[in-house]
Amino acid sequence: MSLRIVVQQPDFAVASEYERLRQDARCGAVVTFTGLVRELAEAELLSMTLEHYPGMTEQALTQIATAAQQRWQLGAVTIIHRVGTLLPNEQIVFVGVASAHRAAGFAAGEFIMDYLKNRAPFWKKEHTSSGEYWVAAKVSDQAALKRWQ
Amino acid sequence: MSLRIVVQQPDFAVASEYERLRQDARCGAVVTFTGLVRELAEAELLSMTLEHYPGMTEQALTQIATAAQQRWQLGAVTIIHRVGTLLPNEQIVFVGVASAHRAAGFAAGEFIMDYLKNRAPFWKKEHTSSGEYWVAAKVSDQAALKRWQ
Amino acid sequence: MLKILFFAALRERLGCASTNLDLQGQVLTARDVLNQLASQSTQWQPHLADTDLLCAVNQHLVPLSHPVTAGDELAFFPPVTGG
Amino acid sequence: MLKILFFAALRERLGCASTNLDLQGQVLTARDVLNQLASQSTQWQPHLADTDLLCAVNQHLVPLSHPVTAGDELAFFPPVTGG
Repeated sequence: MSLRIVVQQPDFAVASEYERLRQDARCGAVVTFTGLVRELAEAELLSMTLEHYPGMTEQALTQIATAAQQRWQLGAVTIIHRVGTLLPNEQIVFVGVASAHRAAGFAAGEFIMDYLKNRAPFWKKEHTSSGEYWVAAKVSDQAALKRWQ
Repeated sequence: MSLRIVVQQPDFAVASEYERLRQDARCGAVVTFTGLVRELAEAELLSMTLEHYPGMTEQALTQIATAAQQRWQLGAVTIIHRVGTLLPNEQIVFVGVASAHRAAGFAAGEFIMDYLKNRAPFWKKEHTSSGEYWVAAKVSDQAALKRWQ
Repeated sequence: MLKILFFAALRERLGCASTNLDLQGQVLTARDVLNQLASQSTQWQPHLADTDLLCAVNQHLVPLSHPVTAGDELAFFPPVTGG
Repeated sequence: MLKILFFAALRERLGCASTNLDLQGQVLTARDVLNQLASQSTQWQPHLADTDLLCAVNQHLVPLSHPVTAGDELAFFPPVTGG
């Protein structure tokens, strides 16, 4: 039931995060999710700035991971979220879950991402060739929570 | 829509598989699943042998991945499955999916694993401190398919 | 004293990251505080009237009906967009 | 000639990985082939009567009612357990 929560500017290495997660010999499944800065359809994306609420972010992520550990039988859980300025194709977020059975791993990974998207205090601002824009919250992200309620 | 299907004895590196999947600049999400040889509750597991039906395995995995690509908007998809003799905590299977949106990535990853478990011709034999046993198919794996039908 | 924080687009629109409010011993709701801040500035008023705003008391998301007292940390911000 | 393959526990129980059957121009179903093999050996009979057995023709999973003709590759095996 180990829990690793990191909020940081520097990049992270999926390879070493995965190696950490696979150490638990009782866990036959490791599910990972990585979110990347993606090209925009409308304009050229130059960079993205991630603002956060220091202190609350770590608490919110810990709460979400703990809720997942209470809901499913999990081994180690890792959540890493970057802040500051990121370039296209850089890594933003990593969620990794070790579990005995694959269904719990997939469900917990998606649950954590769905709650992170709606409850963790991060905000994205896109710097594009046509100006700077705060990213709007998506209705589809709110809808995603219904599945777990 | 690139597809990478590998059936091999040697181990694979999740790090390089992930790096390949994250190259698609239109894809903001990468979901990976890795299955590992896990300890047994009943006896000490010494090793596991994976038998397969050469030729049919590659075809079955290609069919499953193609079905996922038809069902969801996906970028690159990778399936790697090892055969031969594996030791405890060794990697058995890797499924990786790149997608624009996370819901498609999680769903496609789980879909591929659920079909692989029921339709791809691999068989596990456990070599334990109390003897050799062919692994029995699980009812829960059959039940998992219902979700997609 | 109540510490009040603003984040992201709201912080930019207000031109302010944090302020303080002397509660003078009162227990108010987060919504009361929002109304009080709005009444103090016609410039702030339209931005604080945004019905999408979220609110945290002592770093936990709460509804606007949540009470705040001296020593609390209250934060207002737009819907979150991380991940 | 029909090529018939056996895998995993079934291969071990039969003590045989592959065999051939001369169809003599007939079109049989996979189930007909299974019955014919069973009738040829009292040792094989109980193992081939396992109702959980899966069947592939030319490397595609098919029901036992699927037809086979000369030149096909037919395989019988227990439920799969990979992943």
